[in-house]
Order: sequence, then C-alpha cells, then structure tokens
Amino acid sequence: MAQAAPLKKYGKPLLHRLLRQMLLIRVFEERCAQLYGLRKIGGFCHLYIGQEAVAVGSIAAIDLTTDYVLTGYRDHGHALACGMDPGAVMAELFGKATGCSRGKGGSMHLFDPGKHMLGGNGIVSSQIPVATGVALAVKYRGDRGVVLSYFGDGAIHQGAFHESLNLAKIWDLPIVYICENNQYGMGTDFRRVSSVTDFSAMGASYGIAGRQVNGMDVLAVYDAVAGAAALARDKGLPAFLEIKTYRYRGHSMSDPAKYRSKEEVEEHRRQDPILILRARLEDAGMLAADDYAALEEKCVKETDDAVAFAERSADPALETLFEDVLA
Amino acid sequence: MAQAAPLKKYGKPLLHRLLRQMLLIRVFEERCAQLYGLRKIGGFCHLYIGQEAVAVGSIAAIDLTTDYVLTGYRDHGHALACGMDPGAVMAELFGKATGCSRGKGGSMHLFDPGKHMLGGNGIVSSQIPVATGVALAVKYRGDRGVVLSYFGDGAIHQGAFHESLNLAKIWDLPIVYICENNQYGMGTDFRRVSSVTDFSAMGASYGIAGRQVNGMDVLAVYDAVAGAAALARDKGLPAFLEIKTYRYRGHSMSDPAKYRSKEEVEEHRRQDPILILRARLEDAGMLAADDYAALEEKCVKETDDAVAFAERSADPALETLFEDVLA
Amino acid sequence: MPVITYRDAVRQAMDEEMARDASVFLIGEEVGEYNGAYKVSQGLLEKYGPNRVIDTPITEEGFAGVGIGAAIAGLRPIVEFMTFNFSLMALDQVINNAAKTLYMSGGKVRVPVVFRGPNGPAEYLGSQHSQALQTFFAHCPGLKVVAPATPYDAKGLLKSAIRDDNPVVVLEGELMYAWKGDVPAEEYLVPIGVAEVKRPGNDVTIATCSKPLRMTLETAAALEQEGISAEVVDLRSLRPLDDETVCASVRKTGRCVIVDESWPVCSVGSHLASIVSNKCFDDLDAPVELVASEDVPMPYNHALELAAQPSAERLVAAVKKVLYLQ
Amino acid sequence: MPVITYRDAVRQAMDEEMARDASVFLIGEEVGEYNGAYKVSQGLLEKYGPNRVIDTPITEEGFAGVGIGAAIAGLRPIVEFMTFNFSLMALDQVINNAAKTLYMSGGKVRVPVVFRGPNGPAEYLGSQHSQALQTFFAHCPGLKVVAPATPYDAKGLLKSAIRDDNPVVVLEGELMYAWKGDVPAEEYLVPIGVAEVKRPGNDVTIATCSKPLRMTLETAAALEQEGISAEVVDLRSLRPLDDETVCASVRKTGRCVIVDESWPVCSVGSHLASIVSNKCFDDLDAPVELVASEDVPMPYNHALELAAQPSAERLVAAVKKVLYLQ
Ligand SMILES: Cc1ncc(C[n+]2csc(CCOP(=O)(O)OP(=O)(O)O)c2C)c(N)n1
Ligand SMILES: Cc1ncc(C[n+]2csc(CCOP(=O)(O)OP(=O)(O)O)c2C)c(N)n1
Ligand SMILES: [Mg+2]
Ligand SMILES: [Mg+2]
Repeated sequence: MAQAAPLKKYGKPLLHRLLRQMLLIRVFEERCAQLYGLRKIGGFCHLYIGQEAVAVGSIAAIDLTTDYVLTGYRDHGHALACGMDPGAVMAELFGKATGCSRGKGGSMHLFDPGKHMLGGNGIVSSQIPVATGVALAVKYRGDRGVVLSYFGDGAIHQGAFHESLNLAKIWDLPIVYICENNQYGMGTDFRRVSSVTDFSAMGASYGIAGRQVNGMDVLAVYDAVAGAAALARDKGLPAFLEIKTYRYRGHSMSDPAKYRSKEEVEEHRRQDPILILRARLEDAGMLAADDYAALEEKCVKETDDAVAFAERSADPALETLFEDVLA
Repeated sequence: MAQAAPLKKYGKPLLHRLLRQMLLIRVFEERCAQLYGLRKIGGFCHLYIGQEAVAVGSIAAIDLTTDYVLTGYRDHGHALACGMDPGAVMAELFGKATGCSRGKGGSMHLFDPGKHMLGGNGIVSSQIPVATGVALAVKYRGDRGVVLSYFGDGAIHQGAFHESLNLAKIWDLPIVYICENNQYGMGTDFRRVSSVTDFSAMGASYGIAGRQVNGMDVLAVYDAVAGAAALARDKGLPAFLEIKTYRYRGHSMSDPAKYRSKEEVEEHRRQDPILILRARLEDAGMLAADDYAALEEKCVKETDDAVAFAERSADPALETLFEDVLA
Repeated sequence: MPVITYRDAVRQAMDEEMARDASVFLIGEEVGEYNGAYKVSQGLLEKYGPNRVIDTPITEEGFAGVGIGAAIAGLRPIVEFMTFNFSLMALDQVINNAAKTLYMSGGKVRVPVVFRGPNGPAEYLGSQHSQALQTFFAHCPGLKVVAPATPYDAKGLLKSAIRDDNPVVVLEGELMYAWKGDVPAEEYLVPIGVAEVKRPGNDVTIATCSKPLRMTLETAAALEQEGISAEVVDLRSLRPLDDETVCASVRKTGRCVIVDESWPVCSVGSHLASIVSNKCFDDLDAPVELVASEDVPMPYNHALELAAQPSAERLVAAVKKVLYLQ
Repeated sequence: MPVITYRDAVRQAMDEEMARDASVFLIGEEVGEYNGAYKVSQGLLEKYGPNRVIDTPITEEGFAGVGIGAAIAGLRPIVEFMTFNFSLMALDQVINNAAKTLYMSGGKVRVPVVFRGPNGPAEYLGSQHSQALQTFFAHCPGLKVVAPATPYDAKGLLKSAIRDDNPVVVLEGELMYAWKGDVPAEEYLVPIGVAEVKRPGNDVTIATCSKPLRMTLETAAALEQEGISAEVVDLRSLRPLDDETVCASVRKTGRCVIVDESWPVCSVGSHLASIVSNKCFDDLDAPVELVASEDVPMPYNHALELAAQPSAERLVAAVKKVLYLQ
C-alpha cells in the first residue's frame, strides 16, 4: 500500500489545510449525531467519521475550478472538503429553505454545482456512470479537468461500476474511480460478499491500473490521487484506487453496528487520520501546542455558526413542493 | 489457447456424434435462411453458422440428465445440441402450435425443460444471472449437476455478467460461463468496445480461472468444458471460458454485415469446424469416404422432416393468446 | 387472537412456509446475519442456516435473476429488495424474465418466485428512497402484485404468494412494519386477487390499498361523526385487480373516491378510476375522485413530504366533493 | 412541401440541432459506424465525427448514466436506446437520476438529456422485444415524454426535446420509420405538451398517440362512410399530458374512445380515460372505452401478435359501443 513521502514537500499551508478540513468534518459530524438525537435531522444520516482523510486528501489533490466530485449518500465529508458552506449543508440536513438543496435533498443529496460538487446519490453505485458522463463532458469540451468518482466497498459488485470502468477506458476519460473501502457495506463485511479481497485487482479487467491506498493517512491519499489525477488529466488514463478506510459509527444513525467488535473499532481508532497527521506535524515541529487547539476552536465555531444558521432559517414554503420538478 | 489431444481418446461414437450434430445444425440453419427468404420464418433470426463447434463441443461434455443449458437469442444450435426435436424447433420458427414454445416464443425463445434446455433469451446478458440461479438451485438441492451459461462478446460488458461471476464465486456454484466470442456484437468489432482483448483475464476480478479456447475446434471445446465442468461439479469452482469463434452470416437475417471484409470471412471459413473435424477423422481413418455423405444425407433428411412437420402443423388457435400468461 | 406486528406477520409467513416446504428460501441484502435491514427476517438465519437464508452483495439485477433462475429450476425463492426503490436496478429481470418466461416457453417453464420488501414513502428519505412503485409491476402481465395493509393480510397474502406458481410481487411498507393487528394462531391463506370491504358504508365508496388504508379507515370513522357513511374497500391485490368488489360497492353508494400513495399518472388509482367510471357509468352520481401523491419527486423536508402524500384533509375534501357537500 | 420518412425526420432533427449547437451529441449502440440499427443516424458519424456520434458497448445502464452525467456537466446528449425494451436495464438511471436531480438539488442541477429510440411492437419479435413501455416513463414526475406519430411531429418534437432543459423521453417506432409525410424545409418546432386534433369530427372523440394514429385515422375515414364523424386527437406528448384538448373535444362529441398500444393496466390510455371520465362527467353520453393491447405478453406467431394489438375492428366496435349502435 502506498505510504506518504516526508512532510516538507507538502508545505505548511497545505498540511494545515488538510488538518483543518478533517477536523471540521469531524466536529461537524459529531454535531450531526447530536442533532439527530434531538430530531433536528431526520431520515438516513450516514456519518463519515473515521474516513475524513479520504475526501480531504483526494479533493485537496485536485483543482475544483476545473475538476469535479461525485459521490454516494455518505457525502457530508465530500461536501465540506469541496468547500461547500457548512451553514448551507447544515441547513439542508435540517430541511430548511436555505439548505444547499432548498431542504428538498437532505443528507444524501448535497449539491453545489458552483463548487463542482455534483452530488450525493442515494442509490448504491448509481453515481458511477453519471460521474463517467461528467468526465466525458470534460473531454468532449477539451477542458483540462478530471473527475473524482467515489463509492463504497458495497458498490463495487454492482454492474454500474464495471460498465463504467470499461467505458472510461475505451474512451480515455479523465476520471479517477475511488472505492472507499471502509470494510462494511451496511452490516456486511466486504470479505463476505467479494470473491477478491484486493479490489485494486479489478482494474485489470479494463486495462486500468489499480492501486490500494492507506486511507487513514491523508498524505498517502493526497499523493495517490494527485498522481492518478495527473495521468487522467494529461493522458486520458482513467485510474482506480481502493482506499482502505474505516467508519467509526454505524452505517447510518439507526445502525447499532453489532456486526463488529469493540476491539476492532478501537484498533482502527488508533489509526485515526486526524491524530496521525497531528502527531506527524507536531513531531516535525510544524504544529505548535496551541495551534491545534486554535484549529479545533475554529472548527467548533464554524460548526456552531452553521447550526445557528440552520436553526434560524425558515422552513421551505409549502408551494415549493411544486417547484424544481421541471426546469 | 487450448488445443485438442489426439483423436483416439474420444472414441469413434463420440467423434461421429459431434460431427453429426454440427452438420445437423449447419444444414438446419442453412434451411432456416432459405425459409426466412420465403417468409416462413419472421422477425429476428440469428443464425449460428460457423459457431457449431461451441454448442456441440460443450454440450457433449456435460450430462443433460443432471446438467443445464441457458443461452441468448442465437439459440438454435444449443437447442439442437441439447437434443431438442428439430421438428419442434422448426415449428417454433414457423410460429406453429406444435412448436416447442407453442409458437409463442419464436427463434429467440426456444425452451425444452425436459431436455434441460432452459432458453433462449432476447435481452443481451439477461440470461446470465438466471443461469447463475439455476446453478444455485443445483447446489441447494445437493444435486451433482452443472450449468453452462452462454453469452456473446457483446454481453461481457453488461453489469449482469460481472455481478453473476462474483455471486457464483462467493457461493461456490457449479457453473461454467461461456463467452462465445464471435468477434462481433451486431456491427461492432469487439475490440472497439472492450478495454481488453483477452476476455479470459476478466475472471481474475472474481478469483475465477479464465481461459481462452479455440472455438473452431470442437475437441478443444469439448476438453475445455469437460475440465471446467468437472471442477465446477466436484469442487464448486465456477469457471469462465472465452471461446473464440466466428459467425459466417450477418448478425440477424437483416444484417448485410458490411462492417467486415469478404477476406476476413473467407479466412475464418477455412477454419470451419465441420471441415476440420471431418479432415481429422478422415486422416485418422475414422471416417470412411461415404460415411460423411451418409451423415449429411441423414441431416438433410432430418431437416426435411422438420420442415415438413412445421409446414403441416396448425397455427395456434386464437384463444391461446390468453393462455400461459399465468400458471 | 394474537395481536402481532406486520413485521412479525411477514416473518411468520416466511417461517411457516420455509418449515413446510424445503424448496422455499430467502435471499437478499442483509437478510441473514444482520437479520434484515428492517428486522423482518430476524432469527431466520439461525433457524434455517445459510443455505436457506442467503446474504447477497449489493447486486439487485444479479440476485433478482438468481431468484428467477432458482425458481425456473424448481425452487421457491423469496427475493427481498431492501426497498423497492432499488428494484429499478433489477427491473429488466422482473419484467423481461420473471413475467414472460411462462408465456415465451408456451407454458412449459414456471417461475414461482416472490419479490418482496418495503414500498412507498417512509420519512425524511428524499426523492430516491420514497417511491411507491406499484405501477411498474401492476402494469405488466405475467406478474401478480399484492399490497397488504394489515398484519393479517400481510401474512395470508405472502403465504399465498410463496405457494403461487407465478412470480408475485409483494409490496410491504417500512412504516407499516410496526403496525399491529389480529393474526390467528391457526394457519390461513388470503387469496390473491380478492379485495375486501374493510368497513361497510352507504354514502360513498373509498377504495385504497397498502399504507393509506389506516388513514382511510380513520377518516371514514371521522366522517361517520359528520353523518357520512363511507364504505372502505381494500384492494389488497393490484394484479389481478378485483375491480368487481369496488364496482359492487359503487353500485350501492353511487360515489367513489380512490386513495393511492403513488404518483397519479398511470397509477393503479387512476386505472381503477377508469374502470369504475366505465363499469358504473349509470350508477355514479359524481365523478370518481383520485387522492394520490402529488405529481412531484418526494422532498426531504418533513412538512413538504407530508404535503406530497394523500392526507385525511384531502380525502375528506374529495369525499365531500363527490357528495356535493362543498 | 418535401415528403420524407419518419426516419429521415428524426435524423434531420438531430442533424439540425447538432449543427446549431456544439453541445449536442449522439450516443448509443451502433449509432456510429453501423449508422444505427434502424439507420436513423445514417451519415451522422461521417458528418460530425466520433467525438459527437459515439458508439457504445452494450451497457444500457452505463451509457444512460453517461448521458445524464454529460447533461449535468452542461452538454445536451441524445441517448439512443436501440429499442426501449432494453431501457429497462437503465431504468434506475432514468427514474432515480435523470428525473430527480433537479428536484433533489433544489433546482440547481439541470439534466437536459434526451432518451430516444423505437418503442412498441414491431413484427415477429416475441415478448421481450415488442413492448410499448410508455407507462414506465409517463408515470414519473421530472421527465417529459413524447410519442410522435408523424414525420412532422417526430422532427418538431425531437428538436424541442433536444432544446429542453429537462430529461425528455422520445418514443419512436420501428414500423413507423418508413412512414412518409410532409415536413417543411424551413425550421420549425412542435411544442412539448400540446395535443393536436388530427381530424375534426362531431360524433365521437378518438384519442391516441404514436403508431396507432395511422390505423385510427384510417378507421375514422372508414367510419365516415358509415355516417359516423370521428374527431381524432393525437396526444403527441404523454407527459405533460394535454388532456384539456381531449376534454374540449369530448365536450363537443359527448363520446370518447382511447387507443393505446400498451398493456391496459396503469396505461396512459386508462389514465386519460380516468381524466376524461372525471372532467367530462356531465358531457359524456357513454362510458369512455379503451382499446389497448391485450393484457398478455406479446406472442411470436403473427396472427396472435396482431390479435394482441389494437385493431380497426376493435376500434370500430368501441366506437359503435359508445354510440350505442351495437
Ligand atoms: C441499489 C441500492 N441497493 C441497496 C441500497 C441500500 N443501502 C444503502 S447503503 C448500503 C451499503 C453500502 O455500502 P458501501 O458501498 O460499502 O458504502 P458505505 O455505506 O460503507 O459508505 C446499502 C445496502 C441502496 N441504497 N441502493
Ligand atoms: C440489453 C440489450 N441491448 C441491446 C440489444 C440489441 N442486440 C441484440 S443482439 C446484440 C449484439 C450482441 O452481440 P454478442 O453478445 O456478441 O452476441 P452475438 O450476436 O454475436 O451472438 C444487440 C446489441 C439487446 N437485445 N439487449
Ligand atoms: Mg462500505
Ligand atoms: Mg458476438
């Protein structure tokens, strides 16, 4: 599995940004869990806690003025990593009119086309062909963009994944397929439903290089995606990354996650992507003692503000029910 | 690519049976083409001419008292190789009440559950999960059967193929997936729409051994399928074979096949599976000069009888329109 | 009589049929080790083992086809869709194979498979997870489709579905799983294709099915207070559709309101309205009214979400409209 | 005015729009080098090159999703299904993504994609290849659906569909591709959502769409000989459905027959019947009659196949029934 290079090549601003973004997602999501308990947020709410390094490391490696992100229903992390306004995201989770999708999308359907975040999708694997089409559009127009297409270990057995990789390869599309293997699809250990345990091998059916990446190491993710994106962008070589990660919470808020042991979760928590990066920065003298506290405070403040914004926002007017059906 | 062993190990009865079956399919199908011209047969009519060694060699390698066959719309060859009555098949093509599907199925939907021939399917790849389910049933009951699941080079990009292989492997199902790569899906050279030209590599995504087989050599097909079927039957190891073959005619009767050169067709005709087996048998002194003529005459007679049966059979009564909708 | 939940009724049906017939098995996502996404199959893996309670990867097209194949080979699979929203991934298998194989084989090959799972809106789930998709199945000959609204009917219809030699689509409902009702301890079946008058009345016929039945019955009780006697017909089966029971009621009441939680266009509701309008032309004192979900995707916001669905208010308004009481 | 085939009309529409707007492109199986399975795209690859006329592998789910993605990213893809029978493989993409993305994004993300290809029965093709699947699309909010029956409408509606900012399903017909009709040389559009009276009349309204229009017009001409004046309304669009034009006609004639070549249950035909029955309750002198395909899978045998579909005989019988002439 790919591991990261020494720290200095990244530069302090990037490293701090990565830490801050992961922390913001963490704080934001912990708050979501509380708010779900308070019934401010309803329905399915799939937390990203534990996986932050994947969205943050990968999206930091691209340029959202030209590049695009599409993912599944576990999309809060990607939304925030794309720089979507936390207030608009929180208001969406509250179902408010000021939400990024006017309160109509909810947790699984965060969109911000201005930030090139093209959703959120609730149907496992359904976003993969769509992302492939966005890559087709990029190439069609002769733009220099690249698309990151995210999905889980559960999605990889769906036909949509396989059809897409073949299409991307025969058309030389600028796309990086990212399987966030958090080891479970709902209650199912991925090893129970997969013939192979190294997903990266699956690229070979499509002449696409596959690679496993340590998804608890944000720099490893950054490097792997930067490399793959460059090849996709410059040479039209689609790539496939299996990023190994872990979700600390249940599948959604209603899942007690009894299918795995406390020890297993604890073991992964010791690999926490935020702790790891923090420790490395501190070891390298790139993060002062109170830098982290300040960072954390900032993220808490941003989250507080987002919640306050969501709280004070109005519900959508009833007649908006009939809007946005057709353009 | 796998090639066949010396002749004697097969024994004369089997070798003659293979030759006879290929010849019957050839004669039967040539007649179909004529009858289509005479408008006795309508709609899509996908001839198997050139591919006879695949159905014949593979089905000869299994035991239809325990084993099953499912295929796509190019199914005349499989039907006859399963021992379906040529009269019932021809009557079906004529749309007669005596047809194997009472004149309701037509060319793409030949069935004979008594012979373990479970269809004929008009939707590219749609039969592959169904065949996988038949294999599940065989295993469920603890039977010693194996299922042969046929499809074309065009079907291999469909999600249904990929989903099925994974299922078969995680459940250890007794099934042999057979891609009849006749090099074209309708007008599309398979190389134009596939990222890889050696399909057998695709099994690796599912931990399934893949193998290319010379589909113009009926004995190579027989050997490969016999081997794969034994492993599937005895060890629950699903297999995947890419059998390289060629169709001499257009995709269906309405396809002039302008997408390939005369030379290309001629080149493949020189590899004709019937000619090859005949020559090998003659060389080995296992087929006397008039044996072949006698065989051919028999096949013509069988075809004549089938046509006569179809001709004299009645159309289905109008009220049968409403029968067989529900059991 | 024991009072049990709809969830338990569905499980009992599967349990009894699996005990009775070794060819019955359950297959789907999370049906085994997780005991079902909605705990419908709780305990079945433990009781019947992994050969008969089969967890699948997320491959609706694949495992729906597997169910069809196993049925063709003589077993009686129960295929669970975690929700019917995901069945769209498998629609080719259901429409092109399950529904047509008997016909295409001239009656030779039967497909005794059951496709079941929750259908229709739950709460706060947004557009892709809140669809009442009965039209996609009710439209297609070669299938049977049932949509039980009570624990009693859920158990009796599912048992009939499992024993049926045809592909049967059984539409349950996430929000109904916790509903309770009488279910006899003794074995019984509810026949497919027979509607039931769930409440007798004289002034207006209200026909419905599935989850809206409860709201309809509550509304009928409230209308009684206003002196309006509503007869409530529960369709129970959508294909074959027992329109005769509805028409018999309408011939008595002269008025008809239909409640259907799917989108209105090409719905079971509008289809039934066309039949009642035709067959009861001389009996109807007012046009047939349809109370359906609004013709929009489902929004996430809860107030909008409720406004999108049939409600007591809209039903009362429709009843008063057909009674010219507005 | 030039007389051209339906096939040429469809091609002209694509050609003109591709020439006008560089963001329009065609994608599907055999659309390029083979010039279309039914030769609809003949010459377009040569004219526009492989970047804009894109051959796909057989992966309906995949390339339908690709069309949706390209549309989301600002292009205007025309996705051809070789026939709509195969669109069932892609239904999740059409229903869950194309139709809902605008709504789920609160109006921010548009999906200007066209899905087109032949729909409905051709000849001798059996159950899987002869389906009139309009219900699957007309049912779903967020889509537009058109079903042109003449070369003129095919061209004008397809051009409107390509320019529309919503996902539009365009249902053509294999047997119609060779039909000829007047198509002006000058550019024109036919608006989506507007039905057209194709033949005026006074005694009965016959509403139809797509392929049955021709048979309906021929039958109307024959009925004229018997002194029956039928007004024929061509729906042209199925979603939005211009029921008002039909109702206006029915208010005049007092009788209505609907012809729809799909299965009857939950069909566009039965839906329209429910609306006409409701809105024209006081105007109707007879129940609305539906002439649909029989509620069976399509058989291969040609006589059975014809018997399964709406016919002049059945239409005449229905007209006479609503006129009480039997
Ligand atoms: C097509 C489809 N089938 C089933 C579901 C229900 N479902 C939602 S999430 C999920 C598990 C997905 O697991 P994975 O892809 O590993 O993603 P993760 O939740 O781990 O991020 C399932 C089965 C769905 N949404 N869509
Ligand atoms: C899902 C689906 N898409 C498209 C078609 C139309 N079609 C019929 S056969 C065919 C080509 C299939 O080629 P291949 O799998 O190589 O089989 P072959 O005809 O060569 O035997 C196509 C595109 C179909 N029947 N089903
Ligand atoms: Mg996962
Ligand atoms: Mg082929």
